[in-house]
Amino acid sequence: MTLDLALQYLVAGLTYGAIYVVVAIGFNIVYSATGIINFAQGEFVMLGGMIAVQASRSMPLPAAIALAVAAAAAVGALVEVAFLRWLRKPTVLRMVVITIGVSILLREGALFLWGEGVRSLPYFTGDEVSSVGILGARISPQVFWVLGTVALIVGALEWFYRRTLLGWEMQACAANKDAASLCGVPVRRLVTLSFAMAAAIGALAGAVVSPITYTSYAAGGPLAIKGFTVAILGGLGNSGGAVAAGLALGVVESFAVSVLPAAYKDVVTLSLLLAVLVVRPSGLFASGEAARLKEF
Amino acid sequence: MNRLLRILALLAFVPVLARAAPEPIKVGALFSVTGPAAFLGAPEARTLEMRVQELNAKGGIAGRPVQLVLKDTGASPEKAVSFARQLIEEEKVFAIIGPSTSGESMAVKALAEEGKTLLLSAAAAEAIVNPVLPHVFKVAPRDSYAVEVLFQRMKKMGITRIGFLSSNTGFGKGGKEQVERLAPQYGITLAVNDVYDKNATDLTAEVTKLKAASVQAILNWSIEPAQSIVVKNARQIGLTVPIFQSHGFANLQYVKAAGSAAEGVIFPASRIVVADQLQAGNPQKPVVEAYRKAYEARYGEDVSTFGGHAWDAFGILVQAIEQVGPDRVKVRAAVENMKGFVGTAGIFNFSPTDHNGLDIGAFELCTVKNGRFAPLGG
Amino acid sequence: MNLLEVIGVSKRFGGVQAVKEVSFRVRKGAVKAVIGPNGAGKTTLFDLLSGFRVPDEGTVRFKGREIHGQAPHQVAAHGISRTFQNLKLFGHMTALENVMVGRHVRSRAGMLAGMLSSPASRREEREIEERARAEMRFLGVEPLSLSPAGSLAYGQQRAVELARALCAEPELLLLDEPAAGLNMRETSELAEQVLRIRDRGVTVLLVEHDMSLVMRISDEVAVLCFGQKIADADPRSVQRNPEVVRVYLGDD
Amino acid sequence: MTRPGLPAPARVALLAVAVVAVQLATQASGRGFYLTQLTMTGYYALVVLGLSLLMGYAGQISLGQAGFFAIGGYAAAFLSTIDVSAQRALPAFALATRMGLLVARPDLYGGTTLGVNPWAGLVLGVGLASGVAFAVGVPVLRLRGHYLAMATLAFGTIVSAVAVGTQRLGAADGISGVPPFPILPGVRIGGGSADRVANYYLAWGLVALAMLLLGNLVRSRTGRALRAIHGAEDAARAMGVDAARMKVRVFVLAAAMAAAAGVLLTHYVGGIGPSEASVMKSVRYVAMVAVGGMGSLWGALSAAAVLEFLSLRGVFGAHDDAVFGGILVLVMLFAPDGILSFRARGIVEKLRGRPARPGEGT
Repeated sequence: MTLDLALQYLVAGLTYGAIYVVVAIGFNIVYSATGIINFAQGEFVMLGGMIAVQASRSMPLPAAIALAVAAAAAVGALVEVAFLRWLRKPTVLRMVVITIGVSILLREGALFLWGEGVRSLPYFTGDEVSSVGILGARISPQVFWVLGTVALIVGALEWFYRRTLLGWEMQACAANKDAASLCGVPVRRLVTLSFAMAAAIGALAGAVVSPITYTSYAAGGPLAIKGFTVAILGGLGNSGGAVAAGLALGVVESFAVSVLPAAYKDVVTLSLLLAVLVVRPSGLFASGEAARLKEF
Repeated sequence: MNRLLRILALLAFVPVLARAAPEPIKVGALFSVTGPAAFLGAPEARTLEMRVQELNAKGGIAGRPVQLVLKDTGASPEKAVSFARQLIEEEKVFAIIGPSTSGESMAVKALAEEGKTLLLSAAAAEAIVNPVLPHVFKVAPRDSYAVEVLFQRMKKMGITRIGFLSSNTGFGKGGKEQVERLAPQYGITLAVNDVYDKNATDLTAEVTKLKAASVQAILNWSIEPAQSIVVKNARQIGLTVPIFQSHGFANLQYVKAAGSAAEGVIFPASRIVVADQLQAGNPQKPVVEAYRKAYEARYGEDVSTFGGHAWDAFGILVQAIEQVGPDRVKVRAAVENMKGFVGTAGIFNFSPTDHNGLDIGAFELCTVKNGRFAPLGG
Repeated sequence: MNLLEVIGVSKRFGGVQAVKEVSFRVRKGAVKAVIGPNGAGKTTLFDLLSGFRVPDEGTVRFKGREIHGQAPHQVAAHGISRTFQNLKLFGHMTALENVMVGRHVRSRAGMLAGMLSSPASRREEREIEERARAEMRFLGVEPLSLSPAGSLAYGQQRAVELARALCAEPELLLLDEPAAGLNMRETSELAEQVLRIRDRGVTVLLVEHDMSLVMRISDEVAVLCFGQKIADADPRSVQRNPEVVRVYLGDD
Repeated sequence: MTRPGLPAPARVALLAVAVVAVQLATQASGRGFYLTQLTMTGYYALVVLGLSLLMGYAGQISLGQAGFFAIGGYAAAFLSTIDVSAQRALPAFALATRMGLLVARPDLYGGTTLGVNPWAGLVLGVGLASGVAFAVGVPVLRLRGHYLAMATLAFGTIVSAVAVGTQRLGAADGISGVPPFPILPGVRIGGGSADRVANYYLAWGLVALAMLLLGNLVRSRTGRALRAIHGAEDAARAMGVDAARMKVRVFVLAAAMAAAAGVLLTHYVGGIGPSEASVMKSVRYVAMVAVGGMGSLWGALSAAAVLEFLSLRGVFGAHDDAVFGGILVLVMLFAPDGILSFRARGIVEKLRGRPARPGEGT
């Protein structure tokens, strides 16, 4: 395993990892605001890619991506308002099953609208073959767009939650909904906002990643499973943990491919998820006590 | 009195009416229009619907319209069996076209035989027609021909050490079995023989493994988007060795997806994909061009080899019925002995021992030149 | 003879010392109360006794056998039954079924016997139902037997929960703030019921705020403050204990 | 009796009458071929009944039921299609043949193969699934809510990934050519149209048996304990219910039922593919339990009978998954206790603005 090969595996792993991080962040945003796992998060990443590709046919790339992000945010908000907001004291089980149903409807809707074909945005810089050499490893420029976007998203979220009033309100809502509403925090609107934000972030990632991974109507499902594996590993609601866990999982998967047949890569990831769920449902980084007190 | 006469006249007239509206020939179809193999079944279903409408517009077969009973199996064998039984026992279809995948074809094979119903499978696996069952045929070329054409070219290019990747689908598995079986005969060693997941979104790690094994060429066998990803990732990490693909790559959609990375990729294809560049004398030219023009005009998307299977299956069935009339036993025998049927996948010469009817000539090596398919000369 | 002995039991949650070296005993056939201001550690103590929490130190002995650290269902098997401060009934099931579940620890029919509806299991079912109806009659709530527990009035739900606990024929009955939310009439009714339960030979340990109820039915009263026991005697002397007065009424 | 409505045996008699009536109706109307889909529906109903007990009564969600179905199915398919005639002479194999563990069978192409006796396949298949269910259940059932949902989803996906990734299990093509299962003299699971009526009665006979056993169980001490766990787990434990062990036992029972259905349906269909282990299949089973009503065996049975039959008839066409997704959402939104328990009383209360109390599941 020479240096350039190791670097190549590392970069590949970071690319996979970056995708998982964004999906996991989408889960965390919704989880911390509502206490449920939105199984349709993978579908928002797919929608981002599909809408962006459709829009890019009639407008410049940045505009198409912006449209995709806005449209997905609207769909995210609609899902919350139409399916979840008006439920009276719903059990977690009931809400989770609803999001599973919604993810199926979004996927079948995409099939109906765009067919089963595969599509992708053109490369933002260079094309399919161009690559940048670093210490012998060659990396497609699109990878930097992906890593850059994910870093931007994580940074923006940190700033949002730390620095803005709305961000604090969201955290208050996440910590204790009733207390927050007593202090005048518009809890219902914030929950809708959290769905819209999660959808928007997922869509942005879906668009940026599509040149590398292509998008098809069924791309959401496998992404969702990887996404919540990382969300659990990092500790539900703990986005910092998700970034670390996501990148780590990506790199582990990448190096695992150099050893065992790739088809079993998913079995490794899923067994890891099962193990963490059973041993430390609160994830590797969060404190066990904090998670147990959180009602679920 | 005259009321009685009028009734009698009416009665006399009815049988004539009955004859005037001929009873349709029911043709069943099992395609995986949705689900994991949608990119196989969807074009096949669209092609078959188009051909049936065209044929009925021209009066059907010997005056009798064709009624298509199409079922979407979603690539699951249990649905294929349930629908096959409906087609055979209820609808009593004259013949069944499909299924799209090998797994489903193996599941319904015995049913077709027991129900004495002609089955024209669109899947590639050898085991569908080997050992032979009287009523079971397949119109997709054998994987082994595609592999042999590739290995012959590799031998000519002096390549002996390749990295082989395949996806964990029926298509990938079919190719993998033939590659593993035929490689030794052509003195080719598989430095890497790896299977990746069909939902793979990035295969950089895979191709890095090939770089580490310093292979002389890459051979990939899959029909999902992964086949374009492999080509891109290989070129991105600076692998300049020649890349060979399966006949699944003969779909312009994936070439466009791979973009400039697809330049120079070598793959076996039925002549449908290079229709416009076939010499005038080539017998397949009119057939493939007719299919391409009709399909692209009607659906506005590139034609695919898999859609071609449905075109060929229906063509074989219609020709047989036209030859011997709508009699199950005679039509089966007609198909079994049909020679020289020009289809999109090649020229079919069936026989009681060969229910596939295609030979290695079905494939022609092609490559990609500035984004277009072109026959690989020399 | 002491039915229950609690010796030096402590429990800490992170920084909070909920219960600190508490020791007391409950005589067989007596009614013992544990009182104390909110946050005194009463409910934590109850959870320690009934197996929902494991003490950091100390031992709990029931009829001479150590039971601390055992799971709730094992504690129940020893003959200790309990009610809950915030009323944990099985909302979907009828009141009668709720009470019948109380009989679980005293019955044996397994999954297989249940599926085959064996004669033994059918006979046991009739016994369980009869026993449950008897307990509901004992508390005067039998007319409610077929209505869903979730739809009953608060007082009725309390009675059903008590009937459920009694249905297990416990030797020791733990009552977690049984009078919470009851009006005057219902509280005096409860007092009657507890005394009748004691007369049936059931030892009762209750945690309660309602001083009038405690004074009226308890043979002994222990007082907890910030997790520590500050008094343990008959009701009269506890009332006059200066330490207790200071804690409750504050220094004037 | 404590529960309104007829005792289990009486209801099962009604079911038996209905089963016979349906068969006679299809015969009279010349639609005997419906029995094929009805038979398959019967086996799938077994999975739904097991899940109804686990999810509806004990309140434990499982998104991995298709995984257990596939373990049973693949075990039966693998064992009944391997050909060990080459090792026939070896002492162990000779002994096994004498014991009837191995049976010779003509294959489709006139040759004879020596494969494992389907009864051994059934026992091994169900045993393996139960073992896996125990191993997975003990740790996983300590979880609740979406953690449990995700853990079972992960388990199901692992089974699917292994099925698709393993060459000996036919990878993506699955295993075909599974012989019929001679279960009684003259009656075999599988085979062609001649065996159709016998297969129908066999499948629905099993469903009736399951309804009887589960019907008794639900009304028994164990059934009450399960519903108590669903209602308030802590209270149930305080009443002496060993919740952890009870949940695992029901999880294993549901898995065994799913595996048995997997074995029998694989013999009936003559093969099994990785699609049987897919997440979407598990979601469909959950949808059918949800439609039937959480905690209603009869609701689950009717939902399974109707939805699975229509799906197998291809009535939903290319929108099969969309229909189940839509149903899942609608039921969970408007009738969380299932359509059947959405009785007039529930509607009246909704109109009067008071929240409908959770309907009492039968």
